[in-house]
Amino acid sequence: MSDLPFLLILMVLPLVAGFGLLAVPEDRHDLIRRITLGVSLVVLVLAVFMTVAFEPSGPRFQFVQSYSWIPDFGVRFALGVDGIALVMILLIGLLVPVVIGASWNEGADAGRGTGKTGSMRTFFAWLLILEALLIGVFAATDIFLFYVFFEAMLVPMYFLIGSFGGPRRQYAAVKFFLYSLVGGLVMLASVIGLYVVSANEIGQGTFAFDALRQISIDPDLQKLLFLGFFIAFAIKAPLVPFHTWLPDAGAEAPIGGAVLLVGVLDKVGTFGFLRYCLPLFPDASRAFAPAILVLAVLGILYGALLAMGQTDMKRLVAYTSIAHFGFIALGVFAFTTQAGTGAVLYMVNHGISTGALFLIVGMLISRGKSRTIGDYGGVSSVTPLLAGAFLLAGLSSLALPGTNSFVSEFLVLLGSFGPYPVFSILATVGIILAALYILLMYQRTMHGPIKPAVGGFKDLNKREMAYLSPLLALIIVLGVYPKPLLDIITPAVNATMADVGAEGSTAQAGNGGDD
Amino acid sequence: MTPTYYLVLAAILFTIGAVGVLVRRNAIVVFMCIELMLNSVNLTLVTFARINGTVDGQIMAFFVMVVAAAEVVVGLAIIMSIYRTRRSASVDDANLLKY
Amino acid sequence: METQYLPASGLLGSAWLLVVIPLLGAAVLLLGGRRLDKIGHLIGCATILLDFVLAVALVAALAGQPDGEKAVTDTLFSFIPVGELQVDIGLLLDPLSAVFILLITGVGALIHIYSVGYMGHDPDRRRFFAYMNLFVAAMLLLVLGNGYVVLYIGWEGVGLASYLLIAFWYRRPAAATAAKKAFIMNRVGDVGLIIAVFIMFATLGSTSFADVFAGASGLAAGTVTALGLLLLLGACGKSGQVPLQAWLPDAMEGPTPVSALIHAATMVTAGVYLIARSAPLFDLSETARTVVTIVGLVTLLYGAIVGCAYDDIKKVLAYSTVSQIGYMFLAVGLGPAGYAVAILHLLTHGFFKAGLFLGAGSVMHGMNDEVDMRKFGGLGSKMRITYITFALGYLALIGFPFLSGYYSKDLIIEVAFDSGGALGWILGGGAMLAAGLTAFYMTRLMVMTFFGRPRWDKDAHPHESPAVMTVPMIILSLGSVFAGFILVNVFPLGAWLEPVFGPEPEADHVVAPIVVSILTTVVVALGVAAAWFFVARREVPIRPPVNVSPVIKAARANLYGDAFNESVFMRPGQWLTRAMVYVDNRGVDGAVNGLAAGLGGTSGRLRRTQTGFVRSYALSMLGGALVVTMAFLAVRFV
Amino acid sequence: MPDLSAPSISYVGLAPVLIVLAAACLGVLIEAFAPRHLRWNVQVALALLGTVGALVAVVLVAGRNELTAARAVAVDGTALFLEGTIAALGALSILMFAERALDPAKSAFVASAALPVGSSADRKLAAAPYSQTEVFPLASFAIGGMMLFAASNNLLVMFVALEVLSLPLYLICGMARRRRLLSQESAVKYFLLGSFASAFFLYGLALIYGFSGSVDLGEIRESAARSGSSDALFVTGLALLIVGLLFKAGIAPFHAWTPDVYQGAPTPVTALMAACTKVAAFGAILRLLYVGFGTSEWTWRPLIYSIAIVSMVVGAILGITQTDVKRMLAYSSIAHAGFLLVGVIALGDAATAGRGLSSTLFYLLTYGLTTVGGFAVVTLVRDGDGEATHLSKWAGLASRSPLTAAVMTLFLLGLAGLPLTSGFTGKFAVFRAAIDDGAWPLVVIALLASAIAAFFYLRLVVLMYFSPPAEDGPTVGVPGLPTTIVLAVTAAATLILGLAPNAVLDLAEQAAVLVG
Repeated sequence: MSDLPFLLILMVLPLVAGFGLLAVPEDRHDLIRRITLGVSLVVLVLAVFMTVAFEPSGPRFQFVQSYSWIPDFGVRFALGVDGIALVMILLIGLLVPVVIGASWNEGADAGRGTGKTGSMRTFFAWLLILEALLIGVFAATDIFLFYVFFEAMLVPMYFLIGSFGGPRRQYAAVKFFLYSLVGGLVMLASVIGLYVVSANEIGQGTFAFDALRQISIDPDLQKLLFLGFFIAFAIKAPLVPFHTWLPDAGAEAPIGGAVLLVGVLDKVGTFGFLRYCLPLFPDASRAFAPAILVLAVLGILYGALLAMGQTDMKRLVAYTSIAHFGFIALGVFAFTTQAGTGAVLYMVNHGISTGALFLIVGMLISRGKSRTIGDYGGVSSVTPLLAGAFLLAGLSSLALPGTNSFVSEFLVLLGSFGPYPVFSILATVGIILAALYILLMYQRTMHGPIKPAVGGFKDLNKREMAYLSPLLALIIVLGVYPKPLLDIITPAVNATMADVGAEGSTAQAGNGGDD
Repeated sequence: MTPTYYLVLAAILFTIGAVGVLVRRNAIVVFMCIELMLNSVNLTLVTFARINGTVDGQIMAFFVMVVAAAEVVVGLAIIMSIYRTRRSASVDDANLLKY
Repeated sequence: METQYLPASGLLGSAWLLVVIPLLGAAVLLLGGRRLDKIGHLIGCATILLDFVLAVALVAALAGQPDGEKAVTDTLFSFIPVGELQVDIGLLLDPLSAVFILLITGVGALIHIYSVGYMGHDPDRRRFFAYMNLFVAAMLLLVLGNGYVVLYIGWEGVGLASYLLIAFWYRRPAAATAAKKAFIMNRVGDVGLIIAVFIMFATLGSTSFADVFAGASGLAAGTVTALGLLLLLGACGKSGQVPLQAWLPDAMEGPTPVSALIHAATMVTAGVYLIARSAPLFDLSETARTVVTIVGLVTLLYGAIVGCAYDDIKKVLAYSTVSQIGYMFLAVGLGPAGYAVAILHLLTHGFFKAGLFLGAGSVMHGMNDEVDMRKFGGLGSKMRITYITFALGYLALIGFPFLSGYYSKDLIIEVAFDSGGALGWILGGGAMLAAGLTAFYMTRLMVMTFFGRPRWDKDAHPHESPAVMTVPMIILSLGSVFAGFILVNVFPLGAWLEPVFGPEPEADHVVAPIVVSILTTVVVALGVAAAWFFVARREVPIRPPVNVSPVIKAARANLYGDAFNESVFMRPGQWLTRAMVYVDNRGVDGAVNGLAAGLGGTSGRLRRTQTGFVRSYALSMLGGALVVTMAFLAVRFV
Repeated sequence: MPDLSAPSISYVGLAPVLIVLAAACLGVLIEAFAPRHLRWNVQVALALLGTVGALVAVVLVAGRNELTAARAVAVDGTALFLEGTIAALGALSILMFAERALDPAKSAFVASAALPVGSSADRKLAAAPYSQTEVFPLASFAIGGMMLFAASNNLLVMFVALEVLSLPLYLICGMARRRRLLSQESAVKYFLLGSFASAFFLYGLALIYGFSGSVDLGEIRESAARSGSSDALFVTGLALLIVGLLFKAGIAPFHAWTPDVYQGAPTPVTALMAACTKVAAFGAILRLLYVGFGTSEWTWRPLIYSIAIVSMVVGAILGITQTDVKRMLAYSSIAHAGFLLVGVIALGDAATAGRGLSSTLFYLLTYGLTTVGGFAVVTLVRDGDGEATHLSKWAGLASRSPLTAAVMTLFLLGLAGLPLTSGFTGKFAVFRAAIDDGAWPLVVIALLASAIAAFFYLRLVVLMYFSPPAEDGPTVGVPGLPTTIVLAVTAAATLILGLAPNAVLDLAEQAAVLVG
């Protein structure tokens, strides 16, 4: 493994490019696109290279770099990835170019009656900055640094929603920002508390994840600190009942923004559960796990029911994500290797399948100029390719075997069945509901007689195929052969489970579950 | 007679001044009430000087007088300028800035 | 019963091709796009025929294996390796799966060929064949998998394929809805299956047949029963058994060859396969087996009764399928005695039911897609081949002596009686009664369709179908005539399946077989007679008579099966959904927005205190000063 | 009768203050003798010379820890740090005073404050390129007073300094060129309430003198320690002193004047008040509480604790519904005063005293810089009659002038305390000290308050970026050199103190010393 500071490059490159774009004249659209796409592709290549170079059996954190930053606070600019963070960074690297493809003309019509206030240059600048910050969030191994990225990444997303979103974008943007900010501030209290604890435990305060992982905290204090982190992540993820910002944000955001929002940004929450809540506060995690699992299962069923009740396609997809995040939380807090691995894999798969779903919905909207399901019908007779893509993405979202999501959902449910058979069975009901909401939407939009409004639709063009096909291909590939990813994820999850005091734990350890 | 009475008197004067600030409308009068408060403080200082048997208090009284004089200069200037504009020295008339 | 699977070698090692070939076919057809429209159907048929040849070769090779080595497994690659969980994609070829691959590829091939003609005029024929290939591939994966997870993948794959095919004419809302219904109800069953898989891993740490069956004996009785019931739930979903039967008749919205494929060769038999495959588990749980038999009995009576009332030729055949699959469940439920018999009936049924459906399709083809039997009549003369082949299938189905249905169905009834006890009598009696009903509704169908005076619409010009359609029908009719005889006497299925189910127990007959078959034949004869008496002897009204007995009303409403689902699941579901949406908007989101509004309001009110009057400010300061002082004094002296 | 030998005075230690005050006195002379056409430039030069000189002096003097002038004035880390901060912020404000490019009449200050508003003469002069150059010496006096205020170790000196800083401010508040009525009104209000407050302070002084027989903070501490400070005189006196200081710092419930005065005063003056006055007042508070009454914490700690909460909540909540940018920033300053008190609380524990003090110092610096920047942006956005401070005017500003909007956004995010801005570093430092000190409930409240406050900062961002520009929208003036410098410095500081604050944190760490 070469000693290049990969992670630093991964972050600096898009950041510099993002600000660099501001030097490009406003109207040089093609140049702007090319730069952005080029940079994002370089990032993707580097990320892939890292994945190849990563040694699953090696040390927990690899590609480690650490620079002094604010000694007075005991803060270091420390980066490093374990298997979990690595696959998330890989996902970012994959999604950003796709999003760029999907946002090819975003902001090109700035000001021209669209009410949108942002220009293409600003859109892509924010996009690259967002990518940098997202990578930072997953790569940080210093909690202060993590927190900084955690909050900072709100800003680009806030502007992406606010300047390029739908009719109610102002409301959505502010709602998104305030929800996350409140969560973040509560977490800040815990972060500082953690620092003070470490100061008392080790002598001088630190934010280094590895150091904090080893100190033992009094259980009651743990509960308080845990809650600080948990609330922040539960809002971000989002778990019911902290979820109501997501449908608004997801529906109002521009498609590209929505993909990154739901596909990656929200994963920071579930990632935070695994990376920070469990290892740092094992006792508290175990104490709260049952309650959280209730929220998770609730989210699965509640999200699915609400998805069925939606008339707005983007809101529907957003609600499906709430259900999916329920599955992920279930996997995280079941404390078994299978469930944990499943949860991480779920994060990746959800990013891919829901990302694809959002993109396709976006294509529909760009053609039909409406988000209302009822305005469509019989589309698949007009645009078979689009319909096919839609079906594939949908099937992945309802976790059909052979698609990527099946593997992760199977692992989560199977892993959680051992310790929590009841929750697992309730969650399994969710897969029926999943079939319902996906097929309902599919039938209403794609099947049936052709609605007049739909008649003029064009089928996928080259560009759309170009950025959609990688996702669709991955849906199948990861559905058939997920082993490479699993091999990277499992050791990291095992380590986490060891931290939480459930090492080697497996669903099998559970009871017969014959109820 | 014990100096405490002077303290009480000073306190009463201070209170009168404070209340005056609240109840009087005319800016000049309000300002005079504030001056009254300052002077009650002077009385207090002098009394304490007497009680403590040092001169500091009395010296401080002089400081206060000087400062008060400066205040008068500034204060009257401001009140005058606004009076000439509004043709009224009522502090209640000046409430464009609110909420 | 210990089964150990040997690693596959030589030709047997190429079983995976069985799945891959049709899958590739489907992929090529789907991705190929319009440019393949000309040759799409050829590719489809070619792949399936090739598959059939390969299947025959494989079975031959398997037959060539010495006894005790008739089960070979072939692990392809590691699928989900996480900690203790090691799921591999692997295939298992043993006598049981051998039977199925022959049926699937064989009948599948015939139906493919038939479809070339039947779908000849459809612009989307290429897509049709792609889906059909996908269907076959999924079904083959289902029966070839060497573990429950692989089986599950095929299982859901079949569900997907059926969804695509039923919704093939998706412009028709009815078709789209039927397809969705089928998928959802299947999913309900799938939940049972997947939970069973969880239990297996939780208790045995593996999901492969070998490990599960090996460890099954060590499980708690309760666990085994739970497993059995959950598997049964899955089977019900796929095989359209009560209470998950409702989707099957609706599936008729798909093109007729699809119905043939779903009902005869593939999908619905999957449930029977699952239970037969899980024999080692069911052997351990009396309770589970009993439930299976009861489900079977209920279903077969339900199907038979409802079948009597419908006028839609395909619906009647559909309910007949429901009923026949019920027979098979009944049989597998009876344990070692019944497994082989069930498979036997499954095979024979595969032949004649496929034949019947193709025949029905041919009729519709000639009557421009009319399905109402009341508008048929007298077609026998117009389409001879269809008539004859259909008649043979009909005779086989009602169990006319020495036709294939006779062997399989009689055996099931025998075994039912032999299971002994009151239950034995109930099962046997029910099965026999159903045989009579079967005879009745099938005769009714025959008569209304082929005999009597024509009742066609004006623009109907019935004509015989092209050879590409009739030849498969002929072949199938031959099958429905001889299959039974061959599989019992010439090439005994029981012996072939012995490695899987173990030796058939020497049944102590409660009722002598000969008696049973005589009784059955009599009952069947009665059914035929009744049908003749009620239907053939009088004019068939174009409109179904309205003032009829409640029984018939109920039967026409498929005994209120759909009504039940609607009122118990669908409407409450919709209601719940609406309620939830309201709760989310008003309640959860409302709370948050309310908080924001509250802050705003407070702010607005507090703002008013900033009156702009100097004296009020001074007052606030004085007040503050007093409070502070008092507080200090309080802190100090209290 | 003690002998009246003159006390020894360390002129070096006092140099910063003296330089500014000297500059101020010179300014007065120039007003008297220099010809009008020269005055402006000379005054600007002189005022800047004073403040910058003071800053330099602070750097040179740094490191001393002593009491001079008969213990009346402290020359220690804290005092010097605060003097430096005030001098720097003062210099920036002076630059804003000196801006000539924005207002068509070349200055934000009235040509002749004496003329009644609307009188013919006034109208004649309205567009004339003259203005009252006295504002510069006045500002210098105020700045000098503030520096002394923060350094005074003696209640009487503190009182004098208080007046020295207040009186000039009263005057220049009333010298706006535009909207003179509002300006004058703000002057009256500030003056009356200010002198009302100083009366309280003075009475408190008297009572404390009565209690301890001295106004020297050190001696007060000792006598308090001696007699267990169980005297009503002592407690009441302390209360009244604190009231006086809380008023100056604009802390609820003594904040009533803040919004009105901030809104009415000329924006450069508002900047001066918002930044420097706050720093000075907190300097005095720190010194009073920890040097004078450090031994009797238990008397005032609970009170400061609750006042901090009140101030944060009042500031945050009232800010939500403001419709005027300057008023909004005023309430933001009230909330920030609350956050600062959190730091003041955190000094409590001896073990962590240094940290609490240093974090408060750091916070004061970052807050001052960001606020000055914010008000500097306000001076840019103008319409027919001066600055367009109503929020509605700011709609769609980003499309008119992206740079201005971006800079303002930076300041707002800084005030909201978002990471990578100085505001976050400051908040973090203060809150860490507080939690260290066991005051975590206070911190949680503070965090929630800052979440609420974030809402109204965001509102402005939403207006600037996400709203289509208003028709009769304001013009964004092109700033001249002075304002440009101010914006550049403050923006850079807001970023740098967020990205790499370590050097300054170290400085504050070393400076965290209170002698006396």
